[in-house]
Amino acid sequence: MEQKTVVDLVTKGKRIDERGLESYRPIQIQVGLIEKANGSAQVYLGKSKVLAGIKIETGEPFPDTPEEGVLTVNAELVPLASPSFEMGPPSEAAIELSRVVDRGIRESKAIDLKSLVIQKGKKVQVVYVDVYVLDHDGNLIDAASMAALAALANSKVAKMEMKGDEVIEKGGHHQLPLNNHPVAVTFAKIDKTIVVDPSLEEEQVMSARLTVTIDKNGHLCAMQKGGLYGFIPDELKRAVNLAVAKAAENRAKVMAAAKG
Amino acid sequence: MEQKTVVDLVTKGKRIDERGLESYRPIQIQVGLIEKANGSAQVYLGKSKVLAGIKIETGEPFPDTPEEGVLTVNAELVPLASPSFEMGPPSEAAIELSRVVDRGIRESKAIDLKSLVIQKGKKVQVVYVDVYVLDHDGNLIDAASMAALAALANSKVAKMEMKGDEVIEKGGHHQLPLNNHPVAVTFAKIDKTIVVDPSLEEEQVMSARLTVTIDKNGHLCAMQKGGLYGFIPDELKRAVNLAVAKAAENRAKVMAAAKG
Amino acid sequence: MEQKTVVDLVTKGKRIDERGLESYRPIQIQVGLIEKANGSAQVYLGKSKVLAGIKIETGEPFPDTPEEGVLTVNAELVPLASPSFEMGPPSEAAIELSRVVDRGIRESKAIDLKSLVIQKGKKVQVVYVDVYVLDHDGNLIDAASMAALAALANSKVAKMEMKGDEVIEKGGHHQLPLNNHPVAVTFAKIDKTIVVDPSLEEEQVMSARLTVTIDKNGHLCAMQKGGLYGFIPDELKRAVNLAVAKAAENRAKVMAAAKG
Amino acid sequence: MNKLPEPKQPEKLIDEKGLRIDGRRLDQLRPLKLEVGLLDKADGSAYIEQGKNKILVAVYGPREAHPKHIAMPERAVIRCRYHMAPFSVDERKSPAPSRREMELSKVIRESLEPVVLTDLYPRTTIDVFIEVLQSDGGSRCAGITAASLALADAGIPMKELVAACAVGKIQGKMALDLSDAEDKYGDADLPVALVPNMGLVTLLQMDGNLTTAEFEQGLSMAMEACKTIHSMQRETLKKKYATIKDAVEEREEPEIVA
Amino acid sequence: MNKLPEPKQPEKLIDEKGLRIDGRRLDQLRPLKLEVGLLDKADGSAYIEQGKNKILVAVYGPREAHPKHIAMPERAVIRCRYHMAPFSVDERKSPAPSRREMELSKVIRESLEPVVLTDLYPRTTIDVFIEVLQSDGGSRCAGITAASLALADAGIPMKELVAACAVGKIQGKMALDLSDAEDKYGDADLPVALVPNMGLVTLLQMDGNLTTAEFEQGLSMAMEACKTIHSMQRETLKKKYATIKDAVEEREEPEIVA
Amino acid sequence: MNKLPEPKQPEKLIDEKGLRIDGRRLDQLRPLKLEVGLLDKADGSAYIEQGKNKILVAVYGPREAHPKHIAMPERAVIRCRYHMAPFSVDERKSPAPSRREMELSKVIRESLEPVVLTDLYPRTTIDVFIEVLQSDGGSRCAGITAASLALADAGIPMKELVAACAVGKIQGKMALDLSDAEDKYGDADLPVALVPNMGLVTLLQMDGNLTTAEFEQGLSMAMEACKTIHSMQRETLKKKYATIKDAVEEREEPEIVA
Repeated sequence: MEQKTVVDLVTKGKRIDERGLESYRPIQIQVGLIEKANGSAQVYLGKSKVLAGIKIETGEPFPDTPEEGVLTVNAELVPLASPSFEMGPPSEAAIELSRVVDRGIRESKAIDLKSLVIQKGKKVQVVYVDVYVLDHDGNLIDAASMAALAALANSKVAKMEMKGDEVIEKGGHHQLPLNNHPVAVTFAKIDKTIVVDPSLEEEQVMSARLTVTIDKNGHLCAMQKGGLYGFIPDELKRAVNLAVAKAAENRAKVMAAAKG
Repeated sequence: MEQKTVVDLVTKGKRIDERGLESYRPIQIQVGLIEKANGSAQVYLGKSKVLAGIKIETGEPFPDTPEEGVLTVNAELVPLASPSFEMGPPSEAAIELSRVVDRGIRESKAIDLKSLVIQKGKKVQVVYVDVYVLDHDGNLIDAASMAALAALANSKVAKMEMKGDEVIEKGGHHQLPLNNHPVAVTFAKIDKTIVVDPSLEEEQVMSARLTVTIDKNGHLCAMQKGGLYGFIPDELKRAVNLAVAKAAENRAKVMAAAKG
Repeated sequence: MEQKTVVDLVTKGKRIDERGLESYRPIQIQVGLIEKANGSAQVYLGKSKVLAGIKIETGEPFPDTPEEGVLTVNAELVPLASPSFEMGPPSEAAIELSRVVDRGIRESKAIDLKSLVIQKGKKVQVVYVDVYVLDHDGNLIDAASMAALAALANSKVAKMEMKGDEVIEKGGHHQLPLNNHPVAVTFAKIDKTIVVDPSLEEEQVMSARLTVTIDKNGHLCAMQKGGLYGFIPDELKRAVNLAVAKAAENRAKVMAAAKG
Repeated sequence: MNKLPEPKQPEKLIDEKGLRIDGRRLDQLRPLKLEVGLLDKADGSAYIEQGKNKILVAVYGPREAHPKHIAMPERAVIRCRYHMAPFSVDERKSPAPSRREMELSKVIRESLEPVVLTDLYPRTTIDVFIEVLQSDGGSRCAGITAASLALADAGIPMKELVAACAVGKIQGKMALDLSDAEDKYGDADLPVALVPNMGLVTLLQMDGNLTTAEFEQGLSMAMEACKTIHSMQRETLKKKYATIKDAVEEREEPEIVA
Repeated sequence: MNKLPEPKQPEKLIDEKGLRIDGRRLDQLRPLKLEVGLLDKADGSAYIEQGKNKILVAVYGPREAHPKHIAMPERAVIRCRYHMAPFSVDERKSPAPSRREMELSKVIRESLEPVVLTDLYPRTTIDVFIEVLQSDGGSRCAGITAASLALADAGIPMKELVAACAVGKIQGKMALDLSDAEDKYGDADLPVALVPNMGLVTLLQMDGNLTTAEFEQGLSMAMEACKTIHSMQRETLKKKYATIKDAVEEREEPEIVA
Repeated sequence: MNKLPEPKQPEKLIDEKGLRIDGRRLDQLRPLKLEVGLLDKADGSAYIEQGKNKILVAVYGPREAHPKHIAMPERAVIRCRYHMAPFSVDERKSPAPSRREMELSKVIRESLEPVVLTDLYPRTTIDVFIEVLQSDGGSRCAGITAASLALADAGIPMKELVAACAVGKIQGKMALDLSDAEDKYGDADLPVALVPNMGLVTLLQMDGNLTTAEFEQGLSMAMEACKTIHSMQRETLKKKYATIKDAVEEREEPEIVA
């Protein structure tokens, strides 16, 4: 890869894979691949590939929120996905990825945590969102965000009730109710140009990164700037407005795929 | 040590310590050395030395087996025992050792886990088998397997009952009932020859290792192949049959020592 | 810093900062800086600076002491405080520091652990003493010991009671009762001379270190020898007697500051 | 504890016709699907579906050893990680490696070592990453089958492909390639890896209860199955190379024509 | 679970006069106190109080990279640790770094990088240690404000000081510099770091719910506040150097006279 | 929580005749057994039984430092690990090192350093591994006594052997070498290590409650006991060398005769 080429092209309004500056790579979404999960989805974003699996289990609420279920988002950058990923405890990048995906879901109130209570203060349902990166060709945040949303929209929950001290299944399942559909849109700043959905080659030359997560009402629910440089206010405002449009496009694809 | 010598001898049907190919080094077993343990045994296998201690404590069952007690086997390759053992979390070798010993005990149903329940789903007895390697001169699996069996056969359990919410001792002890007596027999492949009970010198030149654990009925209850090469089917069949005979001999020694 | 100078001066009965051999550096104590803590105190010992914060929370007793609350002392040598402190799990030095401070408080019975029980065997108050080193210019043990004592003397506890299964606040607070006021006094052996309250420069040339913790009755409640050399019995006896006097002086300062 | 009801214990594992709960005969493999070369970043990759097992394997290397002190002067070091995704099993698994995963990583590595020509690449590492996306009994064997394809896909010189398959005992009979439920309620499990032409068994583990005769029968069944799988592995690689050849030829033709 | 009663949810976050629970206007900063150079061992240090936040920052470096392999041949590596004391929050926090602390350490480092002339010190590290002694909403921003002073105090060449401040939404209105209670019961939080003269936003995070218009309003409010804080930072450094200059001149005068 | 009933609190720790629960006088040591050279792989080893303490010590070194960066250019680095077997105490102990074990490892190392001629072996490590197989009060002291024998057995040059013993206070009186129950229900514990001929105290810790007079009395009692133990240590080494010498001479005699 010629770093110089990527930058040169972008300054001319072009990209190395011939996309427009404001275009995403092709997005493919499959749901339900993991039968043992309550829900699952695999997203190809160009050659990036992310699998998200949802597990919903009985557990205990946090002591300070006895009337809410628990949402846990975790991301694994397994070394299978990239020569730059290493074995061992989660890296800074993996933690950032999981926390940005988490914020989108949590802050948009996509999951009604109150509906996950089985017995107040004692037993609740715990929703685990596990993001598994399988091939890293850039912009993992958007791929992970879409995979998580599709997997949640694909999830079924067993009906539970208390019988004495124990939680038992009533029999039957229902769709996990989703109140919102947050979608992350990520931008890279390359030289003085802003592009959407950076590929790995572009990430390697970008000076800064901005993620804007948009909910189904077109509101912002999460943002995250990354990278060793910054943005000027005009860039931020343009990015935010573009994010609203792009999120709507991508959300439509995700929700269509989730319905199957 | 001359690696070549060890191999040369073996190809001539001899061994560096003058044993036969199918002979064990001398086995010495002492039980009850650790008064604070429920049971204990020290095994010398040649110059290898392994101490096993049993602790039986009150704990909780696993959620998916509410009607069973808990068996936990752990092995420590403490750096006191060999210049090749390091401080820190358990190595791959320590984990393999503990898991092979564990499988022998668990799969032969040596301990009746159901008999360890104090109150179903709430309180059970937990049997900790801790294998402590003190001197590493080869074939730790067999030494550990015999030490664990002797220590279990040497173990006493306090009688427990529930009183309200609490577990209390009824007073008195009984022998931990053992339904089976699994014994591991390990082979090494050196050049094209199979020897039993490899010493450290032999382990350093072996191409592959095979452990066969035999229960008191002469049945197989665990196997584990190790090392960077493999076995042909005939070697495996011969080893399995030889293991049955060798296990019977060693079991007799262990159970005799355990009775005191 | 000239190591030789420090030693030379000491052998002449002088110190590099012009103190006497048996003199402490200036001690300044402020309490209550951390409003979110139950109690807090910051101690300057010369240029060494240590902050201690107390948190008192509801928790469970240890199974073997169902009728006692819990005392936990932790010390953090955060890398902000010295170029020699590193990130990561607590170092040997941090563990020793916390354990010596812990022993002083625990062995002098400064806190009546029995008074911390809310419901026997189920719910107790847990007293966390967190020692935070902010600037390391030597003799952290004495600075930490005084900071911990001042913070405890500054602590308020919410009144708690059981209501059914739950612990609730009755409303109101009271002063954490302190039965004793342990103070650590640390000596360094430099060449053949014993000095009190070693600075960092002195610690770097000392051959051994001795801490003597004295309670309010003038009794010893903890001792700790450190460093790669030793003490002769006469040195120990002199140090112990001097510690009684020095502890009384410092205790007066701490308790005066704690009252505000 | 679990979200979807776990499979209940079936009344019988073998019916009166001698068929198993999923309708298979005792000596029948589960449906098997193999693919190679599906990951972009890895030097080699393979994917296996065997029953409900879904396993992805990537190979990186030979590459510079990192950290350096693990390098060996006279050969490549193979490293292997068998790892399960948190959602791959009935009850969510912590992503931190368990003791079981560490043991399996070791024996899988030792099952692959005999065929890799490690002495061609001194001072390097060859990394084999096995990710179990869904687990269904026999995942270590499926992992080996796929790992050996991924090594081939990475162009690592090997004497031969390693194939693996487990045999078990259910209701007192030896049965090939146990599924999750059969493994859970069965009497023994015997995973085997074979280098068919060398006739070399490079993985062998066992737990449960077997007579020596049952062991011998099981070993033969497993070896036969490994040979079948071996053919499928070779077929998979052939198809891949044919596709590449076609692609290359297609692309090259115009040039030749021009 | 907690020792002292946590702040209860107030009935309203803004009263009929448009004032907040602590009496501030919507565009008003909390009381802010800045100090530099208070640690003896660190190469540079700073302290900030902003509301009840009490944060101490030390800078060490440029110094030899340790471990060596993290060094970069063409520039200094900035490392940053944002860490909370166990007693800094309502419920005691374990001293082991949490995932939140690890994320904030990353974004804070990335907010400082753009101003530090790292290429002057190849092969070294510059370590920024931020210790939150008491936390009260907006601690990451307060940490950045103090960190940039500590870098200046350490004599690290920078293009300009970075200033940071959060804006939030409470009761449907954008409000500057949220306190703990406002953060907890408010609707959104938007922390911003600004390099004022370059006009560069180097930290930007958001959580909650904002329209694009609210975002733009919030961004402007935050940038204005950053400029105010920037003046205070410069003032603080000036005072420090004046003090040093005075001290030096006082000491030097006799010599000159003599 | 425990398997076998723990020792109950005895009614009195000293009876009317001035004897302790195990029948000892106040100034009497528990039965003490010392052995050296019992491990095959270690460079030196020793075993001690003191009361119910059963402790094994191995010494490795001087050997190449690993990892290298811990080596010191002008002397050997002594490393020490005091570690308890999971079954060594009443309630099973996790094998991961506790904070107590880490502290004791440090003070034990510092008690041995003063006698070892570390400057003879620059750039190496000398590793002392103390494994407590059964613990019964005073295990750190027993560990030091054995460690110093193991160092001698490894042929590490030392100025002198270190001996160690604790003194405690029970029922208001100073008593030598407390057992578990005395330690648990007693009033103070004062472990001491002594280099007898140098008159140097190299380990000193204390917890409980002592007047300065009690401390001085206790220190004297401990030092006397250390001297006794020192003689036993020397005796043990002598016997060992005598045995070796005999063995050598026996073997050599025929040669000389021949």
